[in-house]
Amino acid sequence: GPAHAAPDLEAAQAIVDEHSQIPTFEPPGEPFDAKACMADKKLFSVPTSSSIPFVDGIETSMEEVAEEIGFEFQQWKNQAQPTQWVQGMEFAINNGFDGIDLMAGIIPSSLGPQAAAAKAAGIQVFATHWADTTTPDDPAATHSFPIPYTRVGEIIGAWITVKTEGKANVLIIGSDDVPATTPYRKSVQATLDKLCDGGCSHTYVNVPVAEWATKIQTNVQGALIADPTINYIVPIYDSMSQFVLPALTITGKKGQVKIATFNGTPFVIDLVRQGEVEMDIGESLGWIARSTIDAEMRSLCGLDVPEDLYVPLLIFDKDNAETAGVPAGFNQGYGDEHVSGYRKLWGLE
Amino acid sequence: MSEAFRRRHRGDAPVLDVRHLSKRFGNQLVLDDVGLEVLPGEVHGLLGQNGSGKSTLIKILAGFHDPEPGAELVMYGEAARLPMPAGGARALGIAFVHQHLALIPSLTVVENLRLNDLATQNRVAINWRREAEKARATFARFDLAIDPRARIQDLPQVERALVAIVRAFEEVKDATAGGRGLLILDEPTPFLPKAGVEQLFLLVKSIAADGAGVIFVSHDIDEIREITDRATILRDGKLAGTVVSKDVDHDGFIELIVGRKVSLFQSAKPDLTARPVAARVASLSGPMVEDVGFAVHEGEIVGLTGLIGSGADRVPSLLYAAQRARAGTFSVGGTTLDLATILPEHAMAAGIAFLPADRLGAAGVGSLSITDNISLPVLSDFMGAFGLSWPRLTERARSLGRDYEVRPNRPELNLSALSGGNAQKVLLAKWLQTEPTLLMLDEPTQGVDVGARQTLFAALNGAASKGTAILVASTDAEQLAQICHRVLVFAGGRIVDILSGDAVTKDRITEACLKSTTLTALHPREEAA
Amino acid sequence: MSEATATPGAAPINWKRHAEAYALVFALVVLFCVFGALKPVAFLSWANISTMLGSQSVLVFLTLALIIPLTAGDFDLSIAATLTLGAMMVAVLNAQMGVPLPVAMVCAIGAGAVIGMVNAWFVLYFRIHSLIVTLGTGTFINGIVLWISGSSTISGIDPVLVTYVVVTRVFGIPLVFYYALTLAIVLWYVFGYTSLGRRLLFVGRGREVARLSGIRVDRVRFFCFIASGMISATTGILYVGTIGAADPNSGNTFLLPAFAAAFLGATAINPGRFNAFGSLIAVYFLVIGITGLSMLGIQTYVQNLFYGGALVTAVALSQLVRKREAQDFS
Amino acid sequence: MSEATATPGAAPINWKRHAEAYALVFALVVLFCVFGALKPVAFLSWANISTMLGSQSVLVFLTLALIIPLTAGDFDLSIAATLTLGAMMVAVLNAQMGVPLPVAMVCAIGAGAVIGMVNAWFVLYFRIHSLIVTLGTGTFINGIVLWISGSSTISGIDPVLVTYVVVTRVFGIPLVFYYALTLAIVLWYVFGYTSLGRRLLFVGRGREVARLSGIRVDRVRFFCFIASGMISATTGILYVGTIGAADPNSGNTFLLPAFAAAFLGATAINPGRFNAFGSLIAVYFLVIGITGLSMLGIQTYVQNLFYGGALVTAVALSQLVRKREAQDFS
Ligand SMILES: Nc1ncnc2c1ncn2[C@@H]1O[C@H](COP(=O)(O)OP(=O)(O)OP(=O)(O)O)[C@@H](O)[C@H]1O
Ligand SMILES: Nc1ncnc2c1ncn2[C@@H]1O[C@H](COP(=O)(O)OP(=O)(O)OP(=O)(O)O)[C@@H](O)[C@H]1O
Ligand SMILES: [Mg+2]
Ligand SMILES: [Mg+2]
Repeated sequence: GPAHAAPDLEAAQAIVDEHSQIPTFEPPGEPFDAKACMADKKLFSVPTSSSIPFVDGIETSMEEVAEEIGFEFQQWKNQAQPTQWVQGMEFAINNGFDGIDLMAGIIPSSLGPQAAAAKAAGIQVFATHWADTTTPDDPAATHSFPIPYTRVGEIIGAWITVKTEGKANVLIIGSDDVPATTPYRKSVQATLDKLCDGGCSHTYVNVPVAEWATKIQTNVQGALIADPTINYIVPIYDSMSQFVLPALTITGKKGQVKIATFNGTPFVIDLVRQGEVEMDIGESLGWIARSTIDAEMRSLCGLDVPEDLYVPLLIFDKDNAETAGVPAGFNQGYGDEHVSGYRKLWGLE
Repeated sequence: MSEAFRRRHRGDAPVLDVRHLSKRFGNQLVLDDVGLEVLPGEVHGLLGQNGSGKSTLIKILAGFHDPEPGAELVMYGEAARLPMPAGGARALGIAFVHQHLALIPSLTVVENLRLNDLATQNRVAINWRREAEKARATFARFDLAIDPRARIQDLPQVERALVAIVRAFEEVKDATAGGRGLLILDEPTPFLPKAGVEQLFLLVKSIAADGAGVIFVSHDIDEIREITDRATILRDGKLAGTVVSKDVDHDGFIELIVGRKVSLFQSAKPDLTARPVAARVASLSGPMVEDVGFAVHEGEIVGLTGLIGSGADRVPSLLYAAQRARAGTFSVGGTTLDLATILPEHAMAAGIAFLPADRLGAAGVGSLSITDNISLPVLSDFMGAFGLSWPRLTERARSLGRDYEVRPNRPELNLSALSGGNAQKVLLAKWLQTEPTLLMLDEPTQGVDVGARQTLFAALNGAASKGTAILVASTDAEQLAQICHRVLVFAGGRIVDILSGDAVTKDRITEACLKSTTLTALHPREEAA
Repeated sequence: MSEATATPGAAPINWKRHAEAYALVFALVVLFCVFGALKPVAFLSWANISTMLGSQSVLVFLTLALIIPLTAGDFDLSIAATLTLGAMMVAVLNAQMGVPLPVAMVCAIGAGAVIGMVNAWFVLYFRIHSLIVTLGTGTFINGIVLWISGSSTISGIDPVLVTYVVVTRVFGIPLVFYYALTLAIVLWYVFGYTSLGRRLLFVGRGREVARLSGIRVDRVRFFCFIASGMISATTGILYVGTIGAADPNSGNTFLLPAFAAAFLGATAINPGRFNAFGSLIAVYFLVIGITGLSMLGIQTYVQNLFYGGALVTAVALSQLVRKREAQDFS
Repeated sequence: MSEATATPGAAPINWKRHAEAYALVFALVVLFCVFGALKPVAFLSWANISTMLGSQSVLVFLTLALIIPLTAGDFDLSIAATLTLGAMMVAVLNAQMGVPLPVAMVCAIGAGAVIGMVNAWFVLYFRIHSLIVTLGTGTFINGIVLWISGSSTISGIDPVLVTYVVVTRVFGIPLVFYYALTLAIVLWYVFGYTSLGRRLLFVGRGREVARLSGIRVDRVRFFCFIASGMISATTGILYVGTIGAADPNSGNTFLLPAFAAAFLGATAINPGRFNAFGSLIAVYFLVIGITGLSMLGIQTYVQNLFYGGALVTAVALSQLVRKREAQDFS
């Protein structure tokens, strides 16, 4: 980058540090008696796809939490078919549920008719873990509970700045068909520009989810050969990494080019432990499940609802990767403050 | 047993001796305890009406069909396995010319020529150049110039037949060298012109002379009597008897085949050229046809004949635009068609019907039912209040089947389940029901048995007497003589002779063809020398 | 090819034929009863039944689009991409560019027709195998969809569309089902009771025979491609109407199910031939299974197992009824 | 080399046929030059060339698996699922259950063989159209994969595999390319110069005739299915070796590209017949375009446009050379 560039490494380091230690629990709202107010309520959840372990994991621990509190919870297993989502919505409407939770990526207005029908039937529609906090709420939903993707972008940007001392050439791979992508990758770019003070360059490649397997490898290869100075790759969702790695192997760039990503998918944390991937930002799935249930219960119980999900982000790198378990799990390494924390909040203890 | 015929190796065990052969298709017993014995050096005829089971018997020997349990097969005195294991027939020295030639159209001549070797023996490092050279040499010995790299589908019907015949002869020759060999010809002649047939017979005789046995299937009694020593007749799948060919006369054979006396159809031969013209062809030119012009009159049956490559067989398909003509006009009824531009539907609209020779390739769809096939040209007549009336369509198909003696007359059967001859009846019915102004047929009785022929001929004549003009392209002099009022003889794509009235006889037609030009047919040098 | 089909209106009642024709219907009923027994309240509720009927009408529509070229002997692998394009065009034109809905719909269907023409042109003029042409055009269309949509989901379509597709109901069943039913009836009638349908069949089974019987083979195939293109695009519109938004990918996932339904359907009602009601039955046979499984909350991989297993088993059974007579669609 | 195979038989050099046989090769060269001119340094670098050769070998392998049943006249839509299963079995057995690599590989290939048998059994015993059977089994296998993998990506496979697939290089090209090349040569020889290969062709082009000539048609088809199953599973192993991990979905995206390559390849080298080197050329023709476009940093949807467009155009051109004579693969 330009010689006059004066990267702000302290600021970057601060961001990194903030997300490098196990999160502590701060109550996201007033305590309330969940058992009492949820006693006669039924909650229904449609995940974007039950074939995504991360999502299915959230659903499962939501089920457990609901069990614990003692209200009826049903998830609608599906394989990412919008027609299946439709069926799920109608099922909930026809079977007297009080709330429908569209989990992890379903855009409420992409089920406009059903959402409208649900509201008309007096059912609250929640869109959880689907968009960024900066994304305007979706009118089709009663409440949107986003998570801080922009923050994720900042962390990754900061990490790269720190590691390269502000001299990075970053290849960002995203999927514009996922709603969170645009604010998220823009935040990565913005952070790099800001913290590196022009010392970092970045290019963005859009690969729709359906084409990860066929396009990521070729495009990364092409980019690496076309621009040998690339020294960081940011697959903004960590499951992309498996297609990035072979590109590194085959172009002989392994080791020279680092990977920084997000999601905390176990096999990627394993790769972090093995040094194939440099860092992976994770979110505790049990934490997501609880904050989701919490927010939705508050809404169903007529309490005031939080703006977004309370999901702490934790950096996994070579040093703390094994805290996630060997092989890694979805829910390890984040501590367990949230478990007791939320029990207290809900008056279960 | 009779010694009335030439036997090469006196006292040798029969080449083929099969007994208690039965075959059932669904609930139809197609072969019923049939037996057949062929001696070394014998040419043995196999006769029977369409659907009597000839090809089925042959396909059993090829290992294509499994016979019902209880059949016995003895070859060269040794018991052989039935059902025939894959490749077994070849191992036993049996070579076939199957009724439908058993060639693969989309593959090349040399591949088809080597088909059976490749099928039965494991070879590596095949040198296709050498294979092709060998093929060329082989064809050369038969005085044939067929490009080994041409695809079968690009060859005319005649040359396809020649490829299949040459293949069989080459195979059986090898076997005969080893003192074995059985050549089975299932209706090889319909595709060949008279002269070709004669050359084929020379070959057959020479093979037999070397001690091989030959089974020869044909519907042409004269051929049978000329070439075979003995003949076995099947009737509805049962053995109707085995006779010494020269002891039985023409009518005797027919009686054996049909099971009753049959009076050969013979139309009167009035001169109908005075009648109004139904269709007039002017300066027709196209592939193998040069500047041909003629007229057909109402109720007249005109034959088109000639040797291989004479172009006679092309005329109907050119007139119907099945093949594109270069030039020419064609006036039927009121309308005049420009043959260089018309499409089949135009010809149809002008009241022309055309029955091609390629039965299941171009004339009818094997995978569809008789009803479906028959009803195609007349659907508009069966539009009820609620669209097509299937019950009526089926009824029509059944009644037509009755009229044309289709066996079995079950309209729901797929066309492919019918024997060749019966399929032909169905397809003729398909077109005759449209009562066309002009009906054109290409080899209409190819592979149709003597009984069925009379039915078809009567039908054609009936149509003619109602005023339909009919064009028949055929190399079968006998049938032309039976039905035609006039016969146009072709050579080099031109009309070289016209026979009419009493001149329309089998011999005169044959003669006219032969002297029309020198021919290029089967003619191995061995025989010449 | 079974004698059954081949015996249109054969006089005597033919039990084998009926067993064959209705085997799949029977299987469907059995499956329905099984899930009904397992989840009586939810599954047997009219609400659920109407939901199943309504939410899968899109697949029915697409399958019906597919069997037209299949009957004429051509594959069309571009139907799913065309569906996606149709959906996306309506979304982009109407929601983003504010074009009135009817206009947007006409454009979408027009695009479908164009795609059909392009397919037909390559297949008929260049004589390329339809499989490879439509494989190529399909991929191409996907590219166009990603382009015009910026590869993101687009919502905010005029609610009128939604109203006339899923919101309005008759006997509790969304209108879209009746659209599908109507199309099925039309195709059933055309295939079975008009000479046009016969011509289609002959073109598919014997091109040369058809030609020599005065049928303009190429023209018929041409219109079949256009028909499948237009119906696929229409399906896209209904898809938008069903979920109220268009996304660039999910449409493509309909391709294999549509083929499955078409071939499975060809074992029912009019066995041995692609036929409208067979396809309808086939779709709902598969849907009942999937829905039942999700209601029971069973792991989703079981849905794949059921889907694949049921497909093969169902066809195998119907083949047993036909005494394993070889299937011949050409 | 190949004209002898193309239309067996010797004759004076036939320019038309050569033009036809090498049209695609020519197109490939042209495309290569174009991108070479646009991005000389990067695109023409040996690094790039070896990368392209190495990274697409998996697709080459799969395509070669596909052309075996295609030549014998059967579709196999289950190849992609089989690939995924093969990959996942190695991953689960080796990475999760600690089974030694060779054993895991044998199991995977064995599974491929079993799948082939199942396909063959349904096609040959029940006489079901291969398209529908393999569509069903493919879906079923996907279910199995999701099941054994818990539908998650599995990494941590014995690095030896990776070493022998992509890490080790000869002339800078990863070994996997030479594996693909070897398989191509074997198939080229078998198809072209052995009676076994011709039997496949006979079976594919004329089942009846093949039987009349004493070919055990069903046995040939049986082995073709097994071969494609085993090679597909092997492809899966190579895929794991390339990626170092196995995920339950990505393998399926190879299905359509493999078909595209097989049919495109059938227009080259040995036109009108599925052939090994044609498939090879076809794969690399398409990848050159994709790679070039990605190097120019053009929007990725353009890659779909290129892929679809190039596929159809290439075939169309080769058809022009053949004077638009109808393609006939059966
Ligand atoms: N694959 C089959 N399935 C059912 N029936 C068959 C089949 N093949 C032949 N048949 C029936 O078996 C009977 C004998 O047929 P075959 O072909 O042997 O008669 P053919 O004597 O050769 O008649 P042609 O002289 O016309 O050739 C016919 O009735 C035919 O309909
Ligand atoms: N597309 C078709 N092709 C051939 N035959 C048909 C077709 N459609 C209907 N048929 C036949 O026409 C006759 C009348 O059809 P329709 O189904 O209306 O009455 P049906 O006798 O009740 O038929 P089925 O009892 O088989 O349901 C039936 O024999 C049917 O098999
Ligand atoms: Mg016969
Ligand atoms: Mg016959």
